[in-house]
Amino acid sequence: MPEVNMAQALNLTLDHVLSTHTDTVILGEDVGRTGGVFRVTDGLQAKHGSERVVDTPVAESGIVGAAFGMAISGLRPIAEIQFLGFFYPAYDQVVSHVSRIRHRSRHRFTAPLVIRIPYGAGIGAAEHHSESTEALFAHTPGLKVVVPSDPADAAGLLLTAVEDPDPVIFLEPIRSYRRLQGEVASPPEPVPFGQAARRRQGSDVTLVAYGAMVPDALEAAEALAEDGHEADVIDLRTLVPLDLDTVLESVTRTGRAVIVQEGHRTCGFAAELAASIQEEALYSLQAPVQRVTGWDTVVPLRRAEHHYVPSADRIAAAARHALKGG
Amino acid sequence: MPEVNMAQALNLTLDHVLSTHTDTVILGEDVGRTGGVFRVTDGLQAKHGSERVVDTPVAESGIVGAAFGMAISGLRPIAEIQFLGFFYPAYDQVVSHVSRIRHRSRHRFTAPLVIRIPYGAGIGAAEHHSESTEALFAHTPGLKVVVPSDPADAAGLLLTAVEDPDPVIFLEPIRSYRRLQGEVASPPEPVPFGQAARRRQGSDVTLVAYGAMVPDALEAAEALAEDGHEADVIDLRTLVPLDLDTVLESVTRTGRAVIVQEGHRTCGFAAELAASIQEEALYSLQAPVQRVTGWDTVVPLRRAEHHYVPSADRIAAAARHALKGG
Amino acid sequence: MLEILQPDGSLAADAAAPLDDEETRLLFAALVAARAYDRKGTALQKQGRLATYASFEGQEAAQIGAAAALQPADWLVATYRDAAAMWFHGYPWMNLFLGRTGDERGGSPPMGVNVLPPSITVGAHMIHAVGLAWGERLQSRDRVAMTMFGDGATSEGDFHEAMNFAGVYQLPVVFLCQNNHYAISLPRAEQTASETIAQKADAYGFPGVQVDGNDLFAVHSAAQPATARARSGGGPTLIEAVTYRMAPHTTADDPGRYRDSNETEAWKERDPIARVRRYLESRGSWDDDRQAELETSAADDVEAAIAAAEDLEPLGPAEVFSAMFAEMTPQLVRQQQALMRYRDA
Amino acid sequence: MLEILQPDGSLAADAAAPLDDEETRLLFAALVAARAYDRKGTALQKQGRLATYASFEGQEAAQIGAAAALQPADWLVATYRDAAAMWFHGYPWMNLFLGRTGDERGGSPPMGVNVLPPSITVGAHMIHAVGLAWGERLQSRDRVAMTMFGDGATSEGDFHEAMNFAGVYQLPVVFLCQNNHYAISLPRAEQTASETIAQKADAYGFPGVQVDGNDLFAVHSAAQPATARARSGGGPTLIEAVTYRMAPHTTADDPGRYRDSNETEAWKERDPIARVRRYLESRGSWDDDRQAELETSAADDVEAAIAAAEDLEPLGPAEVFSAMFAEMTPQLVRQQQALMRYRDA
Ligand SMILES: Cc1ncc(C[n+]2csc(CCOP(=O)(O)OP(=O)(O)O)c2C)c(N)n1
Ligand SMILES: Cc1ncc(C[n+]2csc(CCOP(=O)(O)OP(=O)(O)O)c2C)c(N)n1
Ligand SMILES: [Mg+2]
Ligand SMILES: [Mg+2]
Repeated sequence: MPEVNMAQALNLTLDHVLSTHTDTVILGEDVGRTGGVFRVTDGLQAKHGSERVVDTPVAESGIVGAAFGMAISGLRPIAEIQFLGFFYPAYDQVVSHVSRIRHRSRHRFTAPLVIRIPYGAGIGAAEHHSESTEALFAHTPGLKVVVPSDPADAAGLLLTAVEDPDPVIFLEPIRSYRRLQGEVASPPEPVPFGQAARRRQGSDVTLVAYGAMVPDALEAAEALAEDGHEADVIDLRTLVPLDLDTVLESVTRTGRAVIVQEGHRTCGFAAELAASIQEEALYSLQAPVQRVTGWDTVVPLRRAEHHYVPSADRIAAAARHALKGG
Repeated sequence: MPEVNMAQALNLTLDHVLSTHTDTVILGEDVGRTGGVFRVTDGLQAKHGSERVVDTPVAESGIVGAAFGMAISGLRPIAEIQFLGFFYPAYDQVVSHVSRIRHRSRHRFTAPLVIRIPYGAGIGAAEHHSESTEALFAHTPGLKVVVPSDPADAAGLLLTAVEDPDPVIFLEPIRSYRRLQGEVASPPEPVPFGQAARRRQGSDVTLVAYGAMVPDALEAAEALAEDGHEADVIDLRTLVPLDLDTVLESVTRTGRAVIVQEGHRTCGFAAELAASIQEEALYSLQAPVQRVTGWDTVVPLRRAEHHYVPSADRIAAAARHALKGG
Repeated sequence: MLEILQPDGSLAADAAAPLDDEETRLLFAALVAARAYDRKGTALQKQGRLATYASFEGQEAAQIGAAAALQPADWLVATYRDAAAMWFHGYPWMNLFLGRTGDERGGSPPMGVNVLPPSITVGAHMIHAVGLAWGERLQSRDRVAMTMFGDGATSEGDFHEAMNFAGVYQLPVVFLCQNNHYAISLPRAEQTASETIAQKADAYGFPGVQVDGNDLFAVHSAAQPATARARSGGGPTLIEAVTYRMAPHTTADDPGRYRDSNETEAWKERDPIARVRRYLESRGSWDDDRQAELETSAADDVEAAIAAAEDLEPLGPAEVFSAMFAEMTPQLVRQQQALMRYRDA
Repeated sequence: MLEILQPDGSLAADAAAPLDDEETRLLFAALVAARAYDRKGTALQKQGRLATYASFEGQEAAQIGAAAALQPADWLVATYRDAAAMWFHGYPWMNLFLGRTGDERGGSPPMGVNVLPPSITVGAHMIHAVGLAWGERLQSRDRVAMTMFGDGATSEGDFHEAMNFAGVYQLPVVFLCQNNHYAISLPRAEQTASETIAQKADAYGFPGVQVDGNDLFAVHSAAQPATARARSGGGPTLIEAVTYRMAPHTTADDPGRYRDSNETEAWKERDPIARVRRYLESRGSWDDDRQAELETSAADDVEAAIAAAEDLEPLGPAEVFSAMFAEMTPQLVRQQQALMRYRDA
């Protein structure tokens, strides 16, 4: 199996599903001729035709609303929003309609669609290109929320997303598109939703991360190991459904947890995890659950971005704090 | 001072600010001729004219975007969105522009506007009329988030909101518009942001609530008192800024906390509070912080709505659980 | 503005009826049935048996004249005020009532009925029809999607995106705007400065046509070729049916605050049902006996529908969680269990 | 389509120049300065000194011809591609460069410059101009708001809402659409099925006009009466300036994937700056010496601007928190302290 980066892994998977799932359609801004801003859909229009890989007008609400209608009609659309910061015009379609049609019709109509959205900071982009607001989706009932951290997971989770009977928000960490290489099975093998992955074994402290933050959590774990502390590193993979059991099993063992999240702090996903951990495992905690997060500020532009994004260093510092009892 | 309900208190305050603050303008759907769905703006157009109390087309993004421009031009617009469930088309304007212009321009341009939005369930309304997604606003940097629980606070906090130099999301609990009566000073006196109110004194358990949930929390406290347990009941009043100190002071005394929130559970404001409490006061906790919340479901329609909305009973049950150690 | 059947039941000069007498009788029966449902809806709400109810009195011809142009497998995507059209296209009165009692099962019409549950949000649903039409075309089926919405909905950004997508991809969609002169309290003239709503289609490169929306024949004469053209690949059409909302916006509304009762009185003359009856009577195709029989059977249907809706046990606590996903997430299972435990305690 | 100044520098038959020679020389100097900035922007980006850069080459006349119709206190609300117009209306090159280096202080032009920081999101900003125009009117000032946007932006729902509000309230707004034929890779014809963008104004009850956007005189001839009319209470105008983006969408884009280089070559003939120079030369109002002098001073200005931008120390960690509100919330203070503690450790 050749090594590929995440953008390539996603491209392979989309090519695969277009070939094997005749009910799939890709639509979005610049996904066809250019293959998308990050080239994730590169070559797909040439191969599968402009009926199935559709360049749309600049209209996010229209893209999502049309994909929703297509899904009800029996297709499995895969919509792309160019950056998470440009998703918000489609917010109403997702929260008021996509996420609700199954409930509203008691299973009579369903919307099995995937919305792929590049997210996150770290490449010094312009304003609105660095958002990490996955918590909005996690807070919205009726959506599955997926955040892969490496090429193999990106492929496997995307395949599962396409085959899922419900709407899936598929968040692709921009910084990871080309940061890591990895083997991807051909054809890709599905990775089930709701099963976190232990990326490193340890018994002193639990580090929980997802998406772009996983490599940083692993780097922090290396640094901690140099001090003689072994971290259990858990990659959530999907926020909804959430594999809380794996997290709890780990925290019960280690007694200490650090949750890493790039998004804004208040009401972020780390808050949810910290709340859940203390609910279920308070008496195992040797220290408060630590949150390492982005701040309650706009993501700064290129020259000050590094003050915002959690780093391996900040994660390690929080873990050391927890090891001292918080 | 005569007793008024919350809708009347808001009406009085709006009348007051239109009279005293010549830079205020009200705009929204049906706010003029009809005085709004809940009659909060009743009589204001007749008194202050249709230039200052403007009936707009059905276009939430347009309302907020236009109010934003007005605010930059030097006015203090007060926009109304008819129900929180109809706010989402304006989401992009709020998250991408209203909340950011100060940061984007390093204080050069500012948007001192208020967006009033009726929220919450409990009146058996149609779909989309019962949302409680305040967490979305709390998660968005640059917004102040206010949720009054009674007539006097509604008046005082609205006055503060209008005078605040930054954008304020002002959430009005639909169920409380006419549920409670109270005295309101004339003219209304500002209630400062970021100062929680202790609504009842107790040392056995802390109940934290806001908006529509405060009366229920107080009812739960009554029930607990019958069992001999005295609850400290804290009304947050504003989620941003948050008066965490008052919460921590109480929890440090009682060792037990129940956070009540009508919104969906995952990544709701209760998660934020539970996370913060364990961060700052873990070693004082005698039991896990309990969350009493709406579920991760669409708010059910009239015939099943009561299964969703937290009740005094559910709050009391959670408190009893905490009193037993969780 | 296209006008065929005049308020007095006669045809306009040079106009021909687009339907024969049997067809006209069929649609007339539907108009009468719809009004029976509508009156019942308002009455039930007053008794507290329905949540707020949105009457469509005065708009029956606009809805049924348009829906009659659909074929059974076509899609209809409409609003809280379009029960007449939805029912005509197969959505049972029972489901419509059930929804208004506050029960999600109202949103679940029988299989084969291609009508989405009524849209409560204003403006967002037109693009769903666009997506349905697009999906059907991609699946090589020649189904059309019709979407209904009010004058007020044309102010929303989503209207624009739906119209634009339909134009760009030349999709089989019919946009049927019932311009009933008000968005709650806002008169049409204050919603947009364009002279007509029909002319807005020009901005999207496809035809728009304005018709008398209280004229069954005019509406049908516009809708029939629009669906046919859509089906054969000719692209979308916007139809503006000019009509009037005779009742308050919903049972919670007080129209005295924003419109003159004289205006409403004047529109009574233009009632869409009376004129069809006059027309049929003038042709010897209708009489009082038939009318009485029709009204009785319509009333019976409506009674049966509300009885069936009210007979259903409300959704239980467990069911609140059971239709969020095909399969509940562990989080929902936990929450469901917590609620059940609490109720059992 | 309104055309006045032809590519060869001559006036179209029957057309008169709307500006005298001195005015024309002034605007010509602005065109040249703008191009110097633009070329520098692209060059700096290649050196890694700016983040992605969006060139406006080919669009200078559209921007400056329109902005020249504004009075100093008028508002300009434009996009990432409208630096020429923003600068012409008072936004310093320094701030424009600073923003592109990735520094929020780029968004803070001097007091008195009524130009908002460039909009990065497509479509949302036109309604801000509408609100500004409305606010100015309510404050009894006769300021106009001009907003600039691309062809692609007209597909967004917010375009519709902005146009509709402007029409309903007859606000002093000028909508200037630079139809540069592409929204990144999507050609104009696939964005909307309407024949022109200008005709979309009809849907909102105000005039739309299409002009040659590479023709300084044509753009100005449309913009001047539009701002005057707006100022005097005559309501909004939509101007479609038909132009072409000579460069890639941004420095991150590869136009080879979606357009033929022949097309771009052909547009070189229509360069908006060369034709003004030819015109001035033909009138004896310009020569090579003046040109050399102008180019030198433009280059100097641009150099000074980037030097000033790069001289600034980046925002420090404390400042990340300090412009979210007039006064930091306790939560922000806590977070700021946590970051400072961590950095000190
Ligand atoms: C997005 C949204 N905004 C506001 C509302 C509240 N609302 C319900 S109906 C209505 C007026 C709609 O007018 P129109 O489209 O003309 O339809 P009509 O009610 O006249 O049939 C409004 C503003 C809503 N349901 N959805
Ligand atoms: C809401 C939103 N969606 C998508 C984008 C990504 N994007 C940036 S520019 C652009 C194309 C805009 O085209 P047009 O309006 O014609 O302006 P031009 O770039 O040609 O000047 C797109 C899609 C964005 N910035 N904002
Ligand atoms: Mg209407
Ligand atoms: Mg363009």
